[in-house]
Amino acid sequence: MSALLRLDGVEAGYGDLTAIAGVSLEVRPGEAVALIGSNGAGKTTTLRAITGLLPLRAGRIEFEGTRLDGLGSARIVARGIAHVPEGRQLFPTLTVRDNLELGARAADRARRADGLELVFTLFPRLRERERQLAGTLSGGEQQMCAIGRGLMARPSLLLLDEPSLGLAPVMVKLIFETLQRVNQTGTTILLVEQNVPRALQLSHRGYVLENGRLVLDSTRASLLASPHVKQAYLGL
Amino acid sequence: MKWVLVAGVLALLALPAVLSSYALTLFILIFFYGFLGQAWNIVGGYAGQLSAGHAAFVGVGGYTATMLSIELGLTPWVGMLIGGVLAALLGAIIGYLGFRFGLRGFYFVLLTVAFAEICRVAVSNIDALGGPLGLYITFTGNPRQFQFQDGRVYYYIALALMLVATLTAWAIERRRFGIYLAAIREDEAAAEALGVNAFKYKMLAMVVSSFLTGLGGTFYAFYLFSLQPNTLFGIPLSVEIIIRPIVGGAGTLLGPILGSFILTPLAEISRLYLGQGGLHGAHLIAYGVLLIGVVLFLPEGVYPRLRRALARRSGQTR
Amino acid sequence: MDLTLVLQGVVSGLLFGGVYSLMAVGLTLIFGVMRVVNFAHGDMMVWGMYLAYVLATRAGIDPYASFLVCAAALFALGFVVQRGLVDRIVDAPHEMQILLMLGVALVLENVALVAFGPEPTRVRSPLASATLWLGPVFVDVARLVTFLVAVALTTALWAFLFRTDLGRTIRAAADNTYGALVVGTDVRRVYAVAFGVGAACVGAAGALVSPILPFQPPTGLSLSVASFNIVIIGGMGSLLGAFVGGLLVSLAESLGAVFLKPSLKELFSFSLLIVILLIRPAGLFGRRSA
Amino acid sequence: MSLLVARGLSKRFGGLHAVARLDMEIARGEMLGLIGPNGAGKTTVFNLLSGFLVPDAGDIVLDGHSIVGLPPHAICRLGLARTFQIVRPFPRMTVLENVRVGALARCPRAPEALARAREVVARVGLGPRERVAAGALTLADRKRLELARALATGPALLLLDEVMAGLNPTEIETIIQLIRAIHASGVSILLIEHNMRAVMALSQRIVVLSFGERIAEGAPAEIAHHPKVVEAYLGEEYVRAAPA
Amino acid sequence: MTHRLTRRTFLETTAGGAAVLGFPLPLRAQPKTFKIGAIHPVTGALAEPGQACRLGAKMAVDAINAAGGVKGKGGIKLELLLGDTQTKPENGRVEAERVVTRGAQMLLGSFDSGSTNAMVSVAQQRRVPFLIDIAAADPITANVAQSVKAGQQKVQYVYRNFPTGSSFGRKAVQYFIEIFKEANVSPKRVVLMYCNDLFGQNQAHGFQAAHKTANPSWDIVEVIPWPEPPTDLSTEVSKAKAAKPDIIAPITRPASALLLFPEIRKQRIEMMGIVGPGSPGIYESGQIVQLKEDLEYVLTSVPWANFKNPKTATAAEEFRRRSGGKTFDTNSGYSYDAVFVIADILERATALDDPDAIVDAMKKTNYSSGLMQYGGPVAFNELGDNANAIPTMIQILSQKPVAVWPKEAALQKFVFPRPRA
Repeated sequence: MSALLRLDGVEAGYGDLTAIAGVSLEVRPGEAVALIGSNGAGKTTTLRAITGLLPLRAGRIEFEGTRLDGLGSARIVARGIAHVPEGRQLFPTLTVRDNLELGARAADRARRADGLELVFTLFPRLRERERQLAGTLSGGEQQMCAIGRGLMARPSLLLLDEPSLGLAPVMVKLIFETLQRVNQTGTTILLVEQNVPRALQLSHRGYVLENGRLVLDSTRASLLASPHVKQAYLGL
Repeated sequence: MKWVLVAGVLALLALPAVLSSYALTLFILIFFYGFLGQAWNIVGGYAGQLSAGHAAFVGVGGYTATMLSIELGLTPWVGMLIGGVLAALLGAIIGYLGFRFGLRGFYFVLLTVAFAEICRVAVSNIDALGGPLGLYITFTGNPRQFQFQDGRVYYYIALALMLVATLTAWAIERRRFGIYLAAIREDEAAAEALGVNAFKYKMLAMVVSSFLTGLGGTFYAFYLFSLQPNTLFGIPLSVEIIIRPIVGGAGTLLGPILGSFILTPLAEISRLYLGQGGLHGAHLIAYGVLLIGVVLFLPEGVYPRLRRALARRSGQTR
Repeated sequence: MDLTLVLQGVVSGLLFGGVYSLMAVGLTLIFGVMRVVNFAHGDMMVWGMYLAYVLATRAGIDPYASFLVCAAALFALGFVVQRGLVDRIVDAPHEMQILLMLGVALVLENVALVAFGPEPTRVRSPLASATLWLGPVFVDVARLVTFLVAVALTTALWAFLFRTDLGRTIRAAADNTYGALVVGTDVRRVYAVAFGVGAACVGAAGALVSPILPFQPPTGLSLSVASFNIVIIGGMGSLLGAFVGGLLVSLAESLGAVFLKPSLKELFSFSLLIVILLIRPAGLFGRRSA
Repeated sequence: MSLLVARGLSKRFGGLHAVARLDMEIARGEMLGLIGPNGAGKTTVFNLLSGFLVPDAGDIVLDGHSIVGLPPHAICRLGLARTFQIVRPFPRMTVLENVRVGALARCPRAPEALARAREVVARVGLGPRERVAAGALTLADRKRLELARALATGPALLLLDEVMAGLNPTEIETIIQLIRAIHASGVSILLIEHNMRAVMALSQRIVVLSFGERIAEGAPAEIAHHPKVVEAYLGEEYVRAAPA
Repeated sequence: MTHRLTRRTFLETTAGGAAVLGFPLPLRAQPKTFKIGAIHPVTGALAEPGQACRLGAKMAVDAINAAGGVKGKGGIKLELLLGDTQTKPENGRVEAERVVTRGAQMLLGSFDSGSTNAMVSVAQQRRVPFLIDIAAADPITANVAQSVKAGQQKVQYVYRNFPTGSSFGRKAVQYFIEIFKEANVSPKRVVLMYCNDLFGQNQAHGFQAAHKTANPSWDIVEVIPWPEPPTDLSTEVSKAKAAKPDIIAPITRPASALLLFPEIRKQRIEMMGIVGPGSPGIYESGQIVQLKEDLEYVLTSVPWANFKNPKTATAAEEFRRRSGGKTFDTNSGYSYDAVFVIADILERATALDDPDAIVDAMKKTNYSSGLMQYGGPVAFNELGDNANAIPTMIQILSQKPVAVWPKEAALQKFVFPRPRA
């Protein structure tokens, strides 16, 4: 099976800091892949590089067989990659519905109602909060809204950055169960997450990033058992 | 660099011997705006608090010295200091309100504009201060009255003012005060974390800046012999005060002077060559385009770019 | 105190407030979205007035009709200013942005001087001389119309921002630029459009008030200052704030003129500004940014 | 006697209880680690201690004086210095000038401050780069600079917020050495760190925060195996699923 | 004499093209023209009157040169060195210095009192005779006269051919009284409304002071100043209406006139009429087109051209042509006359290269061919002012401004009280 997304020797950074280097990975259609690693390991940078929010310094990124790098985020999003960023990055003074609809691609505007319906089915809580300003939502609801906004684009690939951050365990559970359903209905997922068991429960495979480099590429079971993981988080 | 500066100052001291009276006048304005720009630079450049109402201090200083001279016969040499103190008092009030209430960026800009406008409207409505008609100073040429038959004396006074402000800025720059101001401008929270009492130092900068600017009011009054609220407290004068240091490089020692040496002659040249024909206003269009050009091509101001260029060149020759 | 006079002061103040509101709405949009303080705002308004003047004198189009054309022309100007100038200095220090807009203001004012000459002028419109009487209180029809159009335009702008995709995208970019990038917004284009819409508002405002407000090239500065006042009082970035702020400032000045020397009336708006800055820096309807 | 004592410290942001009734003590000469998952409230604690935030409730006593409500600069002068998680150098100043700002808190005269700054710059290993503009430094050097600046204020207690984040192992190793040296010179240290290896290696005692509350406290070895800690970090499932 | 020549030579050497820095240039040939520095605000807030002044002065120079220059001095031609104050006092000084350095032997200007007073210092410092064409603030000349009297200055170089603020007021009150008498009405309540700027305040204070002195049968019941330029005058007019006026006495600028007169009509104030102590510009064709019926029957006291002088109509026509349709008025007219007064002075001066000789001739001026309406020949009193510079009461009748008072200036009989619509 050919890869949906392929990173090849990607290098990116901020100013004079090189955040990631030589990162090569691939995500196949229908998969859920976890990208794990400690703070500052370069996970977020990798996602930003994919969505074109950060220019590449080296390497290439292919999506559905065509090159993405250098396109700019607007065009990349239009190709079907949705990014649910760390910290959610909602529009706090806009309503939940506005936030969601802003996620829809321009071309999809006609099918926006279907998209909303889909999101509201996945997250009934959002339907209740449809007219509320996003800034007034609880943390978990904000995360739902952010994921919903990503799904509105009907993406073939969904990038998720730390969806469990700062959430109570119950909420984390709910979010991950929903993500699982999303994945099962055909959306490919690349997930950055520090809640390793949660991440691995969802994912088929995982990559471990350490200091901007991939150190491990493995399946769920072997990752769970791997000392790398515990080491990365607890320094043991 | 040091020797270049010393040579420059010596040249400026000797220059009146060969200058025409007109050129002398231009230099006087260059020095005067260099002085006002340098005074502004202390709070607007070094401390990064963009005051756009500095005309108010010129106005308070000028009106004070003039009223004291007209009503009480007090020599403007003393009136100048009293005017400076009153301007500093106004500066302290504006600074206190702005800094205590945490007004940053454009909010501070507009607070200062509002204060200057309030002064303007108030003075326009106080008959004892001449109202909009203003105050008219009798030309006597008497040095005790801060007046001189020979234009060169004004030249040296304006030069002295510019040098005093520059030396003040220089002294501030190398002391704790100046280092703290620069830290506040760069990152106020980080400065606080390093023990910098940002409020106190911003206040001090405002007071020193408004005091010096207030001194300029006396020079303005006794060089141009009349004061009107619209010219002395108006926004156009505030703009004149701030554009020179910004063009030259805000927060640098030589920026305001460089800015004044660039903009004053350019304004004059454009008026000379474009102001004579039928297109009244063409020279101000050119001036506006020039300001836009500076922003687009020298976004840090002229001096920082010049300094880097010089450093590169001396690096290459070595 | 003469009660009729007070009543008349309130009516006149509120009606003229429509002019102020219209002026401030465009500025608040530009600031709210891009955090750019448009020092050329008043000069853009004066250009709106001159365009209306040209259309009225050359083509015989009444400003109450031509304001749409003026809005379109100013949209283009605003778009170009944002795209060609402001956008290029986003990383420069704050003072440079001020300098840039001052330069733009200087150019606009003096191009107007060269093109139209220094005489104060006004656009004649049959509406401008009509009046209505409610007992002893008179209502100026031109100001009433301007007031109503101000309400309509503010509502239309509100509808644009809150009911259209582009408007929503503009609000989103203002709210969280990074978030907008993440969802694939071309933020630079959105900014240029927002600047254009803001300029279009003030262009329309200029055309609409050209029959009741005499103008000449230097008028821009005082209009800019008045607009800043209103926008800060109402809350930067808030449409409702700009609208209510306009009415409030006008009312304060009108009542100031009733009770005190009218030449002191500007003191009211500036004092109001300082009080607001100190007790509620985000303005009456603004949200305090974190 | 404890150098710093915090009692019942609480801070809410809107509905979020960022720090809840936290008690904490730092002994003179101690190196204390403060850890917890992202969003646990660690940086809020730093902001409360250093005066950038005023607590809703609770008291903070530094060296016998209550410092609640004091502005950051005053707290700094009482001997508590901090670094920022996202480094905040003064970008247009050189390394030396940056550190001199801190040094001026102890030596009001600029030349002495400069001498002190030079000494501190050398101590953190930035000597060769002292004339470089801070904005042009690499991340590792900026972190070092952040440390040097705080150190130059002559603190009795140093609050370090993730000084190792984003650094490579070699760089981390040198920073660890540096922190050890600073500690050895008599400065007490409170350390927020995600790099567990480093925090375990450095700290004498560790406090663990989760959702604004202290869930554990103890020696590094105990903490690493404390079930609540493992759960906070890796989730309840991990505790069940993974081999210990 | 020698000393002065050397000084002049020095000036010449530093003049000319090196305009900005004034570095020495090769010595020029002896000047074939007499240079007059004509400085006016042709940009900025006062650009409109400033441009009119400049054109008036240019026209006069053209007329004099076409007629053979200053005949008594070998037909030397006049040349204007133009300056723009941008309505800023400092530029009054800079421009004066520049034109003097470039060889101007006299100064002319400069409309606004601030710039004018800045030019005074240049005139006194550098001994350049200065004829103020327009600027009404009393102290400008009075201060110099006082300084000469006190012995602080030797010679007064500054003279003014324009009514001062206080004389404006005196004349206006006088005209009011005379017109009411002539019309056989006795209004009681006058509301004074004025723009609170330099010009308006000067006029209003002069008017109030003169009213107090004259103590006529009418009272100033309300004084309403407004900030200039105003954005809205409806409340001001309501306030005037509430004072139940018989007469509204407005002092407007062109911009405020556009607001005030329509507002007065719209608010339907019952009164005898509008009689202003001074409103420049309301008579401009542009203003009349704008204001139409709102201006009809409005009386105002302004310096006005004497159309009984046949030359005036010719000059007015030329001005209309060269200005693109504007009225030959206070500004253009006084600048025009000022140049002719200068030519007259030069004819009589014993030497053109001696400023003091020019001043001597200036003091003896007795010029009666001016195009403006004077109360007598142009002559300068001990303060340096022309006491015969007086305003004229004009009225807009059938959409045309017409001189109606004093009687010797009147071309038509005034219509007052105004007829009811």
